[in-house]
Amino acid sequence: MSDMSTRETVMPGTAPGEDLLIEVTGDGDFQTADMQLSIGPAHPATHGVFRIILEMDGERVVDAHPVIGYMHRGFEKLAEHRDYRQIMALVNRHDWLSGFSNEMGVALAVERMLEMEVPERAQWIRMLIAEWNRILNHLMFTGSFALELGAITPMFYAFREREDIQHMLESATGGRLHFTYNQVGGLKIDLPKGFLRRSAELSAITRARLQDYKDLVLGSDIFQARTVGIGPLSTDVALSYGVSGPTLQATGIPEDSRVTEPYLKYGEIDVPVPVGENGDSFDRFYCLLHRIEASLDVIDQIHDHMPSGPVNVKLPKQVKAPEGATYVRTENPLGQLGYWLESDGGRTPWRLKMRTPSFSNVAVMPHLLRGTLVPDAISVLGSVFFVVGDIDR
Amino acid sequence: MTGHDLAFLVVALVTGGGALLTVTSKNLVHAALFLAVTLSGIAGVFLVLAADFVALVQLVVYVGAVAVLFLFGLMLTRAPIGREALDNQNRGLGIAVSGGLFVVLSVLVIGAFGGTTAAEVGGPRVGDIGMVIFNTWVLPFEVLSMLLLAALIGAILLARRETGDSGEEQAPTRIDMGTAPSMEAERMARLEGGDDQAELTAGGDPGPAAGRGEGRA
Amino acid sequence: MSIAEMANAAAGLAQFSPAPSLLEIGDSFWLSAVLKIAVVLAVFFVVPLVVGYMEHKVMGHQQARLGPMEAGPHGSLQLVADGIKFIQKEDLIPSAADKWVFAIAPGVAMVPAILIFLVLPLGPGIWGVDFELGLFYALAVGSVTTLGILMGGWASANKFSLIGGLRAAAQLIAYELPLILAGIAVALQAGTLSLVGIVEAQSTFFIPGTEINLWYLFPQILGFGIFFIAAMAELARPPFDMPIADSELVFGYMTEYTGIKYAMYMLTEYAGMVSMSALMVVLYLGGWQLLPGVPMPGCGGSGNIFDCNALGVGLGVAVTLGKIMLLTFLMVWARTTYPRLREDQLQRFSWLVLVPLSLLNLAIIAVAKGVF
Amino acid sequence: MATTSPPGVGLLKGLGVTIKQMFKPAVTQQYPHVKPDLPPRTRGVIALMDENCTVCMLCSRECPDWCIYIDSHKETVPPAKEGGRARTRNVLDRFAIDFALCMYCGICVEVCPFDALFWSPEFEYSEYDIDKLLHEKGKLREWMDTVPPPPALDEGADAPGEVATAIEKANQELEAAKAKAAEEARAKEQGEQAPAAGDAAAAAPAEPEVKAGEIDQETFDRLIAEGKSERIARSKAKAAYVKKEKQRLKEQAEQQAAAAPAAEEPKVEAGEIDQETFDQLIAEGKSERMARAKAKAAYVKKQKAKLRAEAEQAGGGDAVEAPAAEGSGEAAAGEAAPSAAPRKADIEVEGAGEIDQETYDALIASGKSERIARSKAKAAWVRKKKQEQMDAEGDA
Repeated sequence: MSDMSTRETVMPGTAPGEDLLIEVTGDGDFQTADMQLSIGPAHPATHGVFRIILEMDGERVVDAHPVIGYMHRGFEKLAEHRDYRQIMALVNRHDWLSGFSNEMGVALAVERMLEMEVPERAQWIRMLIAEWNRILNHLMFTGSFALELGAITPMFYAFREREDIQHMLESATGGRLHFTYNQVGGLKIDLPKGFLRRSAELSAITRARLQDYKDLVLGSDIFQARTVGIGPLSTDVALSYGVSGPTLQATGIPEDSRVTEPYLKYGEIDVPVPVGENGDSFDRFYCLLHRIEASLDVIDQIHDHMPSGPVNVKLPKQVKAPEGATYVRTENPLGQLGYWLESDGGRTPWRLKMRTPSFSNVAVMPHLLRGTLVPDAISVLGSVFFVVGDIDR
Repeated sequence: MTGHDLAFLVVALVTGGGALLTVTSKNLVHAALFLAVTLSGIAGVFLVLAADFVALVQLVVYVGAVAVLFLFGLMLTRAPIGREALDNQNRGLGIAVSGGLFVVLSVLVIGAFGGTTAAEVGGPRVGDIGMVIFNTWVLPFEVLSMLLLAALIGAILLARRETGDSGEEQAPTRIDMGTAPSMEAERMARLEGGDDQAELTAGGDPGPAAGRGEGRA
Repeated sequence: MSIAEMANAAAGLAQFSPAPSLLEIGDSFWLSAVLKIAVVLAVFFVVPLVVGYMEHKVMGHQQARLGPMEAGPHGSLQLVADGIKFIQKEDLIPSAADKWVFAIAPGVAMVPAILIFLVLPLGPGIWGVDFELGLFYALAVGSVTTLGILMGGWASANKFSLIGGLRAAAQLIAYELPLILAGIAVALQAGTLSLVGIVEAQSTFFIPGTEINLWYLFPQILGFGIFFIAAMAELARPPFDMPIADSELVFGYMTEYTGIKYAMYMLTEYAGMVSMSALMVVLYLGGWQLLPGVPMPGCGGSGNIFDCNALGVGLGVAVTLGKIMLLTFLMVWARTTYPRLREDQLQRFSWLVLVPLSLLNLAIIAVAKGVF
Repeated sequence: MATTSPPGVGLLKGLGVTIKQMFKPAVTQQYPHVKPDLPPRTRGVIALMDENCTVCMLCSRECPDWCIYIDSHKETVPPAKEGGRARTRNVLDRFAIDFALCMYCGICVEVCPFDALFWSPEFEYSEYDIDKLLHEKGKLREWMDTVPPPPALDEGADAPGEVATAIEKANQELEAAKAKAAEEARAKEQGEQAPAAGDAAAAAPAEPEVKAGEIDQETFDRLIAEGKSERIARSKAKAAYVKKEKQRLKEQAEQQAAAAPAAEEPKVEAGEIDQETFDQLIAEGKSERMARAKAKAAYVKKQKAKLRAEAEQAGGGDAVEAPAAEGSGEAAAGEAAPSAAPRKADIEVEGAGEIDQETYDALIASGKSERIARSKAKAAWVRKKKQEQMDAEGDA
């Protein structure tokens, strides 16, 4: 077997001409060559076209190489050829689970450049819908993370809740995923009658049902066995990779743009920020689930503050951001979303750069995956929350 | 020729054919699978001879466990699996030894039981076996179980040591994929020293390492 | 436990006289053989479908949905429709696969699953064979299924399949031990390995000082728990479904299988649920007996559970099937509720918890048997 | 972080959750049997009220993925009064939305200034054939029946613009009516007759004049009787009114035409082909079908030009505007004639990296950022080069 001690394997790399050369040297008959396991681009655990190549020794992950770009759609370039109204319909599609928050970021950027006064009511409604959007997003990940660990039921419960919330949001915005409800200077149209009552009702219902997830998932001994201590992320590493959102909060720091750099009217209300301790899979999920509760708290406060009045300002026929640039950061469901908007005064942006939370969260993945087993790799993959469209844009 | 004889003939043919294919098959996994067929065939022979308890023991121990472990071992280790040619220079010696063994065993068995039919012998009842094991042969039985226990503990120990200090035993793995120098340095640091490794599993479950050992044992 | 006691207990196994099966037709060997095969196959193909339908519906309602509703009334023919679909599907064999092994693997997995049904007593007189070594036979034959799974996993030429196959094999080997140890405790108490004999023994196991009989569930509740968990692990049912963990291994050893071969694997899994549940019914739940201490209507006195008329036989079969449904319901319930464990956690659970507990259970039963 | 309950309790709680749910009603909607109850604002399908469409092309231009196709031609409407000017108006020939391309952003509905486009929550129009997702005018018009009335707004909302205006107007009218009633009452008091003041207010005479937005009462009543919603009935009645009005105008026009045949519109007989063009195209190797279509178009164009010239020579009133688009026959043939003159876009300019220093300096001086100035200056340079080249070619 001496001829087996050195072996070279060529595997297709991330780009043409960049094949990975894997050379394994070893002695002894039981030395096994590392195996490459390609999780994705079409794999049940990646919910999207995301690929991660695992180099494995048995079931242990030696190294991991995320391969992104399967869903690249050129959003940033497209945005340079769309006017601001069209951009609203465009940006709610890169992270399709946070459509409203995305549109809002662009609207805020343009408004900031125009130094436009947005009506109070519009700001509060934006917050209300953004929080519901956050809950929708987090419910989705609550279900999908449990599903990746093998529990099928939370997914269905999450969809039951999502269905109610989506129906409510549809009554106001007309959309279930791509709301396209924002416009520069406010919202397209005011809420329909009864929306706020339904919102208060759903807030109570969702809060009551959260206990089910705590009993079924968070408190389950098997769930804890699968997540506690898995893929721990330290605050330093998280910050150096630009990780944000629940993944960062799980490491123990209460960083949340709504609190640290309030936009809209977040400064006037109390936003609870749950934090974890070890930054492991369990803490990430813990933060996710408690962020739903925090959002419900915020929603209840918004109901108490909701003023009356107009929801938009009269716009010129063609909205043109004045020349200059601005950077707007918002706390998207998955973390910090930033839009760098540079305008030359025309009807389209000169440049719209997106800083998306999923990209940073995925970047830290190899660091977390080294040394784990395949099932733990799935636990990490499911708890570092990302949307593939948000990575690739 | 009775139905009994016919059944024996069929089972014997399957067994013999399986054995022949086991040694002639060029694919290791196929050979192991043919071995499983042979062992099942032997269970069939026992059944035909009305030794149902032994037949079932044959099935559970050899087919259910030994053959599976064979395959398990073949798939886990880097044995030449697949369509690689499998051949051996000691073919002649092998034929001679197995032929000799066959002759000796045949002579012994015919000498001991020649002339008696299966019906005359009758299958041993489970109760009888139990009586014999726990009365006459109780000492060898206990000694044997001690031996098995020792083997079990030894296997676990071996498996644990293999993964216990993997930092030293693991052969250096060099992966050239044109990554940035810093990444490369980080990787090398991780592979050479145990520090990063320790950090990765710090506070984590020490289980995976031990668990895998058990899985292999 | 002294050696003499063990010998006595073993001697108890020798007093065996097979009970007659109602499926015997006169003295004709071939006719009754055909009838038995027909009954066994009918049970093999129908009961797993009923269990599968139950799983669909229970899972549906536990997940706030309805489950299948279109094929047949309330979707009751869904699995039949699925079966027809599987037959129509193209039978794909991956080009790199070992075609021969790939093709026969599902059969190797399924045949033992059918063979187990031969010894399962479904009602008074309703069984294929009352085998002296029934329990041992069932466990021994069941272990061969591993081979079929391993073959399928290896022959698919797919990394996910191979890992799945290896996990399945490791899991089956690890859980064979607690399963057999728990079963042996029952055999020890009953004094026989015959499944019919064990049912009979439970009809004559009385609470000391009374005339009320008990099932072995009560003295061996620990053994029942061990057997139940080990059976779920052996069947790779969630939360022990690592061999087919879809989020990790796509579909484990079944990844490359399509059409009828895939259907055979699925049928094996459901038949396994039924046969394992039936074994538990026999070992711990008193077989076809209605309730502890309640004589069967349609049967002779409480002492004799074989002398039944048509009502008794029908009721007996219904009771057995009902108990099987109850146990499979528990398995489905666990499936909807729990995430899956990790392979090494499962192994540790087996070797560090279940095996010592089953040994403890065996010791308790042996001592109790010696004392009473 | 992990909860510190004794082992096994978490597992039992989980079992409790699922078993409790089992006895609660399921939330599944048996879709084809039970239709979902969608809110009125749902973006399901776009409906077209074609009577309202003025072919302003705003929707088509604003559509981010260009899935709206509009064809139209101009018609001259004879002067309403004798001696007035004849007007031209756009007539919608084709309005189609390709729902295979549509991304349901709603911009077209939002920008339509004449309330011709509406959202309907209807969603069941999937097809096996992607071509069938191209909904033409007729189909889009049918969706109008499914457009629900807009929902009432939240209590805290400002009233929408038109409602606010209407309320104001109503208040004014009410004031006027009150004043009038009071006056009449005073007058009638004097005449010793005292009918109720309210009656007088209510009995305001119906306006004899025809207004836009008027409805055809007959149609309205019929539709209401058929059980249609008031909104639909109203919209259809409006449409019916417009149609009737059109009919009336047309009849008027025909009468006038009969009275003065000289004023007839230049009309071209369809179906004939321009032989010259046809031969030429055939010689070029085009298919007969294509050639025929193009030749037809050429014929129509020629004839129109001729007629127009004649009309102009005759000096009869206003010149008829040339149709904006090429002949409809040519558009159907699917190929635009390549224009002979080089267009700016066609000119290739070498050395795209250079900048126009003059522009650059000017921009920097005006306080622009360097980045923007550079990019603008680049564009200016390219523009200049192109202009130069075009000039050069023109000279040649």
